[in-house]
Amino acid sequence: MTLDTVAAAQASPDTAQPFAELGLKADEYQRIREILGRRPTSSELAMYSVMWSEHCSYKSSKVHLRQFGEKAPPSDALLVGIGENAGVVDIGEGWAVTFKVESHNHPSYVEPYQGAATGVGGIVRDIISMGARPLAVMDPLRFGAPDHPDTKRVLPGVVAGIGGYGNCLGLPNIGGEVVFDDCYQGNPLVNALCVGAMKHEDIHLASAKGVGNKVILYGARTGGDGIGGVSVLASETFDETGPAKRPSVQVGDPFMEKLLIECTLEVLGAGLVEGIQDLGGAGISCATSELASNGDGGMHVWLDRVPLRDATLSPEEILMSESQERMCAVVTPAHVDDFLRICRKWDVEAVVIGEVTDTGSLTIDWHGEQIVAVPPRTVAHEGPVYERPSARPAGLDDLQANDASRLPRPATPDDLARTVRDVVAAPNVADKAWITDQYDRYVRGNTVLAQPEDSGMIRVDERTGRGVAIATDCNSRFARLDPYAGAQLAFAEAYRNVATTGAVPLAVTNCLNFGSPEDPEVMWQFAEAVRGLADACQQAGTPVTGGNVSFYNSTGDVAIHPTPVVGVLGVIEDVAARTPQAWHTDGEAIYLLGDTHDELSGSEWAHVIHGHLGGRPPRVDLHRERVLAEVLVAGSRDGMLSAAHDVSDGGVAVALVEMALRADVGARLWVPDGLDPFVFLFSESAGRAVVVVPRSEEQRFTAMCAARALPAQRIGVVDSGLGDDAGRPSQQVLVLALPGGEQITWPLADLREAHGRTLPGLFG
Amino acid sequence: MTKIGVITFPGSLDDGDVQRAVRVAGAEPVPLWHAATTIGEVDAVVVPGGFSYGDYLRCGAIARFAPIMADVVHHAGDGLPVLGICNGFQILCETHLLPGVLTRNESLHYVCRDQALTVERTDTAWTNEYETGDRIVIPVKHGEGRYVADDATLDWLEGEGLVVVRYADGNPNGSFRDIAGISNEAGNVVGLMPHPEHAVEDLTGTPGTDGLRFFTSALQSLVG
Amino acid sequence: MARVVVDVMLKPEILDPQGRAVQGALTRLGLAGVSDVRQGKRFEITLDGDLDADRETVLNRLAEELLANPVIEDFTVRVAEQA
Amino acid sequence: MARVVVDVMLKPEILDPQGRAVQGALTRLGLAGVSDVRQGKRFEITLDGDLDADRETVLNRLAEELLANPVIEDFTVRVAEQA
Ligand SMILES: Nc1ncnc2c1ncn2[C@@H]1O[C@H](COP(=O)(O)OP(=O)(O)O)[C@@H](O)[C@H]1O
Ligand SMILES: [Mg+2]
Repeated sequence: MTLDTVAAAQASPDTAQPFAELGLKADEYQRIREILGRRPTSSELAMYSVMWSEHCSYKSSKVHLRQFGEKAPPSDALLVGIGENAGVVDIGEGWAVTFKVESHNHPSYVEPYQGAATGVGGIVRDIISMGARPLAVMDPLRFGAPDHPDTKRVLPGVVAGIGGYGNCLGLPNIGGEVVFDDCYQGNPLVNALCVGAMKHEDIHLASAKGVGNKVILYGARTGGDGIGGVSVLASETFDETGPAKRPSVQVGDPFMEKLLIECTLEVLGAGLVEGIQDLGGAGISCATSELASNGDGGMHVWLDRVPLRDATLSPEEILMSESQERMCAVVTPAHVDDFLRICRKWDVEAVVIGEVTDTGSLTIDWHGEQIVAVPPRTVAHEGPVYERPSARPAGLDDLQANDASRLPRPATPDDLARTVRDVVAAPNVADKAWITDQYDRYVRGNTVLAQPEDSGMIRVDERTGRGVAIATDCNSRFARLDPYAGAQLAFAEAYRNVATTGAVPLAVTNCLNFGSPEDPEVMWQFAEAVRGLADACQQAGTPVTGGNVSFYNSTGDVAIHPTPVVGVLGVIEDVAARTPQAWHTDGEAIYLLGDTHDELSGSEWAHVIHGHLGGRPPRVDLHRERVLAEVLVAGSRDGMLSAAHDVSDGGVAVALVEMALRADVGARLWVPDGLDPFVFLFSESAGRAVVVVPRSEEQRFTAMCAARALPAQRIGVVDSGLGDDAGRPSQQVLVLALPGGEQITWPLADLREAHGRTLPGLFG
Repeated sequence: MTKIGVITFPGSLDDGDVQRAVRVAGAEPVPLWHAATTIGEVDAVVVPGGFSYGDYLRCGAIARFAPIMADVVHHAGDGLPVLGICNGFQILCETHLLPGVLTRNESLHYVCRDQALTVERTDTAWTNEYETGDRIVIPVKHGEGRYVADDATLDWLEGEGLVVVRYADGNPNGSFRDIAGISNEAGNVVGLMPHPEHAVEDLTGTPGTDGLRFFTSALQSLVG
Repeated sequence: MARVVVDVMLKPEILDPQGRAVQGALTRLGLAGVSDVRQGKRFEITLDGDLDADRETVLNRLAEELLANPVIEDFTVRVAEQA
Repeated sequence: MARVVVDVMLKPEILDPQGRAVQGALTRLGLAGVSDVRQGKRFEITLDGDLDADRETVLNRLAEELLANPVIEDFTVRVAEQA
């Protein structure tokens, strides 16, 4: 097979090249020719095509994402901002944490187990490459209809893959989301988040500095994974008998990744590394061009030194392979031997594949012949940028006009009682233990809170108890009704969840899952969501530190609901002060914090009971969210709260049931004055939480709320002895007194059955 | 101070947690590397949980041949207290220090949950601080924890009183006779699927500290 | 009674971490010259009565859809005994 | 070059939950009369050079000690090709 070298490219300017098959537009191809002053070699074409793809270049989203930087609130906490593999946040006492969420949606639809598994693997390597030890993972997931046969294929596979990889890697899974909606039927969303910690002085960046320094590729061998499209370079154009189309699915090896973590932390700890980069999308193309572009600007690579799993791979394929569990490090010549020795200790294959130069050029040789000579910035950072047309969706006015006020509401106490059971049993609200019990939440011994708590909480410093809490959220029905408000509500919910457990919200990551950016209506949704999130972060004082964009999520021509998943990270000085979800102690008072309005459009109730989506989502008040968070954090720190739970999907009804079920303790409840019982139970007004206050703290706590003008309504008392009053001896019950003097009694056993049996009933 | 060795294989995960539990119990943890040929100067050894060598062939099948295991087997014969937890239990079965084998959970799913156990044998090096019949709650987290042995072996285990802990309130994996952990006849070698090291602090892991006495028992047996 | 064996192996170009682990162990334990190991699944299926053409069609379809994942695996179906 | 196939199956008396699950699925998906399914492992081992008597001994030992667990599994070793 003939090798397409730089010399050959110069000599044959008119050779036709399959740029369109590789996803490049004619003008993009033309620009590459202008940059190089000649046609690209097939290897260069491979690199540009993959690095200029939407996924790697952010060409449609860049102009919008800028707002995250421009509107970023001043924050001392931000040590490394947007643009690196992951942002880094100061959490005090010399500790820094890094966290990020990424999507692996399409691979997980094709091969659920491996797609989800490699999604976890990829995000974990992002965290390692900052110099951090990974501490925990989370998995925000979205699937189609729960009873659809394809969901029965996809969901168990995705869950097994996330568990299979994360469990074997030894990272606790401390939270996530599981949402069902028809809009995800042909395009489930598998997002994965990882958080890691390090001391400030251990932060590492992806840059290749120091002329003469060596570039070491280490980890798994390179195979033909994830390069489906590139094979055209080898087969159609340059050699008809070339390799068959390679599979686009990658298989993960969590054991190798575990070795890679330990090995990487050991070489970093020994001070052997100048720059480091993980290999993810676009593999060696991405790692070498980014390292060079961020560093002294030049690099030379001997591509034939890359250890291969499959000797028939062409250089184009090697450049683009997305084989998992590989890393790249820049090491001074004096440290190479020590670096390789540590790799050997961990049974990790490592090879010097290149060298930092000052040529300003990334040059790559294949058996002595030059196949790439490009300015690395043009590959990594100066890709095309599009200002795509956007248009408010045509049907949006009608959708917003069709609000939930016209839906019939439960009228009698019996109807209300049944509706609570039905909502609690709805797949989106139901107990997720069938899924989360497949995840190790204890490994590493620092898990303070994990699912189903409002946020996952990890102790970072064993000596002082300093820790972090993380929550991810997004109600995409709200985002569909109003993407600006929907993104803000997603942020507000995650922010509130973190504060609910007692941590101070500090920083934000996001994974923006949308339809096709070439559809103006999707682009409008995207722009609105980004603007909403950036504004919210500015007002709440929490900067965005990083994230990920996933476009082209649709079933046929129908885009998914806009799904801007937001992750908020908070810090807690001593995890011993954390506020759990369960109430335990008889006589403690139950308060509802915040204002409850008649806000049922887009609610879980409208979705479950009426299959309805329309109207406007609940109002957002970020000032109120801040005050609420302050109260929740102060209440936790000063021992005024024994339990807390944020109010979101399914409203107060769901919050109360979950709190009661957690430790199987009942309560006596009443509807606050002036509120309609149905609205009290099912409204999804934002800015609210249910808290439990010990008797001795009630005065102090209510005074604190009053001083901050935060409404606090006493709505009940924890009571484990109600069963007898209700004629159900020895049973735990929730009893709700209605304004008319009637009351509703729910045995917790019934609620548990309703809440618990849904997922096992569906999946197994 | 009593020294308890904790082996790290490639793919061990709970080694750090066992070291913490050993410290909380008041002993000194000594990290041991799988490639070492001797365990050195330690008073007891824990083979921790995880996925040694990825557990790719069969749980524990490859770790069994690690150089250090020969020395562990040798000293176990001389009465060295050896505790295998989860993957460690699987490894001890593969080395034949303990009979039987751990197979895929009956549900075919990995399971992580807080699990009630009954302590049945309390004259071992690792359970002498419990009372017979104690009910404790510590977590299980495994995909292959279903204890399997032939009837003769099971009868023998029961007859000799070698079942150390049994699942209570539901069997998480389909283990024969609800067996969660067993010992050798001498009581110095114990293996169990649940993780006592994840129940030694109130704040983290399973609520409570029901697992701590596995580690304090070892101290007791070494002093006593 | 028919006995059918379905062998399912990862495609040659797909990473097989299990096979690699076994290869490493075999070599360490003294088997020289092991150049590759692939680990797959073997299903032994016992059927009542003969495997007629209809059932064979169903079986082949299910081998492809259920027992193997054609995205990453190859499979073979083989009638071991027919009685 | 020699290719050796080692098949490892659970002993007949050991319950095979995976096999049972597959049996249920095959039946649900329309294969009539499935009376039993067992799921085991298949190893394809490629060796450089011929499989001489010495290496065959080692291989048989490792099949028994490493690839199978004789407490619950049976195995067969079979040379597929020798070239
Ligand atoms: N939605 C977003 N919000 C903020 N930052 C983003 C977003 N999407 C991507 N980024 C940032 O852009 C950079 C490049 O992203 P990405 O290509 O996903 O990183 P990587 O190369 O590590 O996979 C990262 O720093 C990432 O945090
Ligand atoms: Mg990265």
